[in-house]
Amino acid sequence: MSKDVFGLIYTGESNAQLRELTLSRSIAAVPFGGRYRCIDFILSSMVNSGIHNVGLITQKNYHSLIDHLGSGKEWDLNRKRDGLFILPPFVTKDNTGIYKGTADALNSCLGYIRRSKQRYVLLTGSHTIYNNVYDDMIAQHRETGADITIMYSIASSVSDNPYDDLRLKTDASERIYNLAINPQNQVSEKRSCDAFIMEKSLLVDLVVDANSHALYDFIRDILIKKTSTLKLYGYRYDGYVARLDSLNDYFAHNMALLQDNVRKDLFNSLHPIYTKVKDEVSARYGENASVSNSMIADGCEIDGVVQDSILFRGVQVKKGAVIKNSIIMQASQVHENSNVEYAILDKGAIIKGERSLRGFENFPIVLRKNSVV
Amino acid sequence: MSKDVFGLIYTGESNAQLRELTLSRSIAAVPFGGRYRCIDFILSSMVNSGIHNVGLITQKNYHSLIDHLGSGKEWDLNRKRDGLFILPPFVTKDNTGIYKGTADALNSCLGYIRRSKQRYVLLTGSHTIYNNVYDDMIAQHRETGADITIMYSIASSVSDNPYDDLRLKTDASERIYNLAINPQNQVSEKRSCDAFIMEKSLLVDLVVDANSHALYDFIRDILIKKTSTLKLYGYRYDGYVARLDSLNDYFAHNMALLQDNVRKDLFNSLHPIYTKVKDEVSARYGENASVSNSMIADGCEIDGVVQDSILFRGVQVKKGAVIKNSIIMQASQVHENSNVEYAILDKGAIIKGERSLRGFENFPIVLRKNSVV
Amino acid sequence: MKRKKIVAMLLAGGQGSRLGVLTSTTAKPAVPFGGKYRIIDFPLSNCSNSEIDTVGVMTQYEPLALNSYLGNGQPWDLDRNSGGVFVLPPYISGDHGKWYSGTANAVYQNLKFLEQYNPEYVLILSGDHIYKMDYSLMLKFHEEKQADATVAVIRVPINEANRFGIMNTDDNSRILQFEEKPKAPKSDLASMGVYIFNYKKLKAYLNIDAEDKDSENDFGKNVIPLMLKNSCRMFAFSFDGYWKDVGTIKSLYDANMDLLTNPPKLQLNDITWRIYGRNPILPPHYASGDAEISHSLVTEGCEVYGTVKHSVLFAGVKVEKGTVIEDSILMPYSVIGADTQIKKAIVGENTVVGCNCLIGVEVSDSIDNSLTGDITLIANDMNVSNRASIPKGKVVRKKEDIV
Amino acid sequence: MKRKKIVAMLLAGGQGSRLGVLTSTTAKPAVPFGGKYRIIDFPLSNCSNSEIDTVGVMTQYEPLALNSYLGNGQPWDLDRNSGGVFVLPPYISGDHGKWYSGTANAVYQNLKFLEQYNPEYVLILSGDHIYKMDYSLMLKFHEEKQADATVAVIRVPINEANRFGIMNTDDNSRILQFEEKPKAPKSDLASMGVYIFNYKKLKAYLNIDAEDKDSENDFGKNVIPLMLKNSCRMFAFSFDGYWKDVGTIKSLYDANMDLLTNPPKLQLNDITWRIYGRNPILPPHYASGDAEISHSLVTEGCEVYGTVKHSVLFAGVKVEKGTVIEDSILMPYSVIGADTQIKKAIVGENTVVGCNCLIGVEVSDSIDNSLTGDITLIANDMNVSNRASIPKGKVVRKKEDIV
Repeated sequence: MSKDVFGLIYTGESNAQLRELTLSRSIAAVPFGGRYRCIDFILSSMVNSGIHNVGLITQKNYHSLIDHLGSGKEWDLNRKRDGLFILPPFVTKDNTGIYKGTADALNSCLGYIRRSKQRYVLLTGSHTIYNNVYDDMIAQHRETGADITIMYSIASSVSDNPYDDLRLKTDASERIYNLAINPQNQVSEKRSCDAFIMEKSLLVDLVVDANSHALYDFIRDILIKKTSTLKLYGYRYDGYVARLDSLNDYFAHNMALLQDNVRKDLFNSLHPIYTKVKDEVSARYGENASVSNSMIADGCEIDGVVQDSILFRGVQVKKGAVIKNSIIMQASQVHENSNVEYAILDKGAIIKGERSLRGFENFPIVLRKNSVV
Repeated sequence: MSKDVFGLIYTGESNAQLRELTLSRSIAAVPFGGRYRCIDFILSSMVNSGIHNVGLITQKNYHSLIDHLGSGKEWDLNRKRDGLFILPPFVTKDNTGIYKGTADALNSCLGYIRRSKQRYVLLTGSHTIYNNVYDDMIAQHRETGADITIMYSIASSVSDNPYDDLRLKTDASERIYNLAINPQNQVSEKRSCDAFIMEKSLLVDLVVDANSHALYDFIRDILIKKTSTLKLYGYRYDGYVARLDSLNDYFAHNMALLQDNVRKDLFNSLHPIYTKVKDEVSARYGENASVSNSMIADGCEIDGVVQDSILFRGVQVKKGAVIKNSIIMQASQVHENSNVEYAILDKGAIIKGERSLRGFENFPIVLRKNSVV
Repeated sequence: MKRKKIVAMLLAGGQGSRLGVLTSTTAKPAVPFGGKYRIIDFPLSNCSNSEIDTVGVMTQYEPLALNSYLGNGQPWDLDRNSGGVFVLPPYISGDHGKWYSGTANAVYQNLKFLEQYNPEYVLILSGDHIYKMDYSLMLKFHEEKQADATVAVIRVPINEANRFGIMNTDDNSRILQFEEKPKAPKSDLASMGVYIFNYKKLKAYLNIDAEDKDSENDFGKNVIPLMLKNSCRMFAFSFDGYWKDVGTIKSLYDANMDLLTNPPKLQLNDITWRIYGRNPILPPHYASGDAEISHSLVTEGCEVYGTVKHSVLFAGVKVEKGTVIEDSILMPYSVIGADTQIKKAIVGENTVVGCNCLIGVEVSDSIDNSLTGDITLIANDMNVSNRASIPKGKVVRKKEDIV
Repeated sequence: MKRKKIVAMLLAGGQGSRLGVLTSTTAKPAVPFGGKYRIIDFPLSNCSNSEIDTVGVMTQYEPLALNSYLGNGQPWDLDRNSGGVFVLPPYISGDHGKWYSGTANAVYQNLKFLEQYNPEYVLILSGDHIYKMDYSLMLKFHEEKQADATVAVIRVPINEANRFGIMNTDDNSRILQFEEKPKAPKSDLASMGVYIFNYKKLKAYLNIDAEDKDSENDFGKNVIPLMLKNSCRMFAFSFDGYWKDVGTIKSLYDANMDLLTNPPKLQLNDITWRIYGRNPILPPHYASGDAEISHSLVTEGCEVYGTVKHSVLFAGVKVEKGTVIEDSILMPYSVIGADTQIKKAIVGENTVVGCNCLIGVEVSDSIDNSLTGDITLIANDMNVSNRASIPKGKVVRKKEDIV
């Protein structure tokens, strides 16, 4: 139990890289893995680590995020003391409500940060998915006496279009001596998982100081500039890490769930991933169903062929329909004798009968919410 | 029970008239009556009428409103089916999130309105306070076959600076034949209580039609223009009605709670007013306390003199302090031997020892949140 | 306490002995049903969907599992500020206490619970029926008839009527006669064990019944006949949806299989009448490249590497490669090893079946299948070793039963 | 079910006969205390503030009031997804059931409840003490000492020690001896009735105790002495805050009055250690132009038109004009008519006192005040007519007691 830590999740990340999926929602609210939203993984990781005070910094388009989280009861965060706090931008005559960067956003939440009773803060983004229990990282942070500990994983490849790709160089003791953001060449295999632990008082000092110098980005303006003056340590995480740098990454990381080892890592039953309960019925297989190497959520009705795909809750696959290598989101329908391959159907999309839709592995077609083909 | 009605509360009213009290909150969130916020009265009236689907249309500065309402559990509105829905403005690239008027706001909530399963909608604002059970009004609406029924009360005087003062002229059957907004001369004693009941389908039609004609205000552009074409009826409400037209009205209506009959009307024990629970202790009277004709909330500690005043939760009145004709909001403090008269102290204000502060009956002094004198 | 219009009292006391090994540590209403549910989810969801927000669950047998399953009532939307769901075991009042002696006695002992809400009407339910019913329509009928009591009835085949409590009614649905399991039924209207009473009337008759030393304190046997005798206004409310008593292994099996017909005899995927339950925290199910699944219900947490036909798989079930499951019900978290065959069987919760087993495949004459017919039944928490064969109709309730 | 580090078991079974008329329809832990609370709010809030989220409340006497008071546990922040607060009456297991025969037996009968959470530690609490205690500090002590059991102790005046269970400890706080109400106490460390056990050890000893036909199945009398005899590692954890057993009318009265000292002996207005309770839905209290209130606690829903000195008024109390209340406790929703005098009295819930009454003012020699000393006590739900006089120390529990 990590009672002396509170969580702070920044969900205002630029989200252009996920194209149509983030038109009306933040990355945190993007569906993932058949019945989840991206935020579920970080939030569950925090809760499973015994953290029960979590602030969620939202910027725009947070309506669907609030809908999803509700009072936080699925994460057991509907509490009288502590719990889940949505921190929307404060729009007044003087304030547009658009943050200039992470440090600017943190600055506007100083009230919440100061009120939080815990000594340490775990600061994360929302576009990196994993199922971790932070206990070890917190223990390491205390043992090394670090100012800030950054969780990292080994990422040998560089994404085509990386988002805030922060690379660490550490010595044998894991002390960080170099940090680089979005480097042209791969400077290190150690890539930040966008999770930082530090004392709350240090965060407050850093943010106040940055703000008074008109500096607004936590990574660029604080971490990188202070690499030598702060005691920064890396914490190596060896579990599966899904970074949603691009739509291709999003597609690939969903598909990775069809591998037993990835699925067992991300859905470790010792520390489950919580999400909004929808009271769907069991998935129903018809007499003509043929499903292989696929993940199927409750409420689906399948009477067609599904291969190498992820079906979210309540998807209908009619007789003769064939779905391959695709992600079909909640309540979408593929009607009789239609073909869907390498496609992402956002919520409520409908493929009418006798149609065909085919993308390519590195260019999956995306159908917007409620589109009808 | 009025199972076939849902509530829709518009909280985006212009709020300049309450001066400092609405600097950082909407009128709905303004403290009232010792432990309430204005919204509590309408919301409780709806809940006590058996309405358990309520949409709350917010504009800006709704953070403290969300804080107050939480998941709606104090109003028993934390439900799986129906419940409380916060409807914030949807800010996207094309949408500034600032509504052009009530009809514009309603237009942006058409999704929620259409999804609601109830046949009737009760549309209200948030700056009118009363404790009504709408059952009679709903029954009358059904009996008369009205298109829209407007709740009104008898208001003989005209406010100096009325806010959306809608006056009704009705015939013997309560059918409305004339409507006037903010009339120069008092055209009728019948003033709208800002509560309208109609079929949901009619509301949708009116709002869609108005919007397509670039008309944005429900009262000015719809009700008044259609007085002769729609079947409008008045429903007379004889209970106490507090309209917060101005700071003086706000002050006077709080003070009215010190009259037994007003208090018994607004806090009718058959249909109580719910509010956020704060687990305060009992109010504590010291040996030097002298309190008369005052309303005192829990958590207060009083060792001074309090007369003709309203004390919110957790107010401290030290020995020798004298408070008269004032409204002292949550967690404010009046220290030793200070005098406060005709004043409104917003939350957390502190009057240090040996100070004096005196307003006048029609010009109460207002101390902003957390001010220190 | 705020007055309630109607309060439901659910009789969940049964030890469910006819369900045998499935209820050894679970009260009958907590037996799993339909892939995601427990039997008690049905009456509770019916209450919630009928806008009844206060439910007393009367039980005296193993209340702990029920207590922790129901918890704060949130899954059924019954975590209300006033009202909600309460487990009501018998308690000591004054100087003495006693167990519930019958259905009517259970309600009699909880009159104080009802008195807190002082309802106009009381709805009596049993905890072992599967059906979707809008009790608010029955209440409306009850009010319109100005009845003292209303009994929900369903038409049954006349040749089976002798197994039920049968109502004889006039043209106006008023009950003239009530016969418990009549030899020569005069009607095909069977009581569903669902009653609405005017609370005051109910209180009066429960007090009379409690005084009667000869009474078995049962609604069907004592209270309702007495009320009829005293010319109370009692009406029969006809229900014509799906309704099944799942008090036996066979009927429990059949009711599960009824969900697999096309269209299903009982439609659970009904947005206007959701059946709520406590959801396990598990990912979507996974069907491997080798999996063949048809004509089945499969739910969250399942992993299927084998073949599943015409079966119901509950949460967290694992079916290994080469294994064939047919016409069967696999209860939550049961695990079936590789290359095993299972046919027309019920495998209990947490039971592990090894590899190369034959379950319900071979026929043996020495089997006592009086409880199950040709359904093979393996109890909860069992461990069936590799290469075991359990013949058709056998009931495995302890280690020694496995050959 | 997720494993819990610690689960609390609260003994709320007491019929509270010493609290007499205040518990005729309420279990002792549900007796009002301190203006806004019930006694049970204190151990429950202590649990909540100590981050213990699973509490079993064992009761067999009038569980309904407790059941509906605790509800879903939300007021104490105990409406958790896993865990929460559960009322645990005795139940039928297998073929038989029996009432709780003692404190240890109550926990023994609920071992299945504990087994669901398989905790490392079990905290045993009683439901009739007023105190604010951080059990997590006691747990830390228990872990550091690698104890089998830890008993919370408080120093009492040595001349009163013979009324308590007294611990004799070594320098390392290890308990050497436990004496229940010793005639010649060897120490002033009294047991608070708060224990932490290692769950496995507890289970083992409860099973031994259940086998022992001569045992009274009591923690203090049987289980703890036996563990000491068997050289278990048992330690005393010293608590030095306010602690009061409120099992008698006098101690209940005194504990209420302790809140009125300056500063109060027990500080309830403590933002770091809130006492939670079920809040009534009432407006702020109103003090009229004629009211005089000093040195008192007054809460929501009260209306004071008279004089209140050195008294505690619970929610919804009304005191009419001309009336003087002194050194008294007015329980929830009691109403005191005009021109009445009340001195050193406890007026029960919902009791109505008429005008021109004298309560606890006149002295009468014929009063049996063995229960109350000089405190006058009027039971719940009474109606005291105008001009009645109830002499000092009298207990009014039924209509005939009013002269």
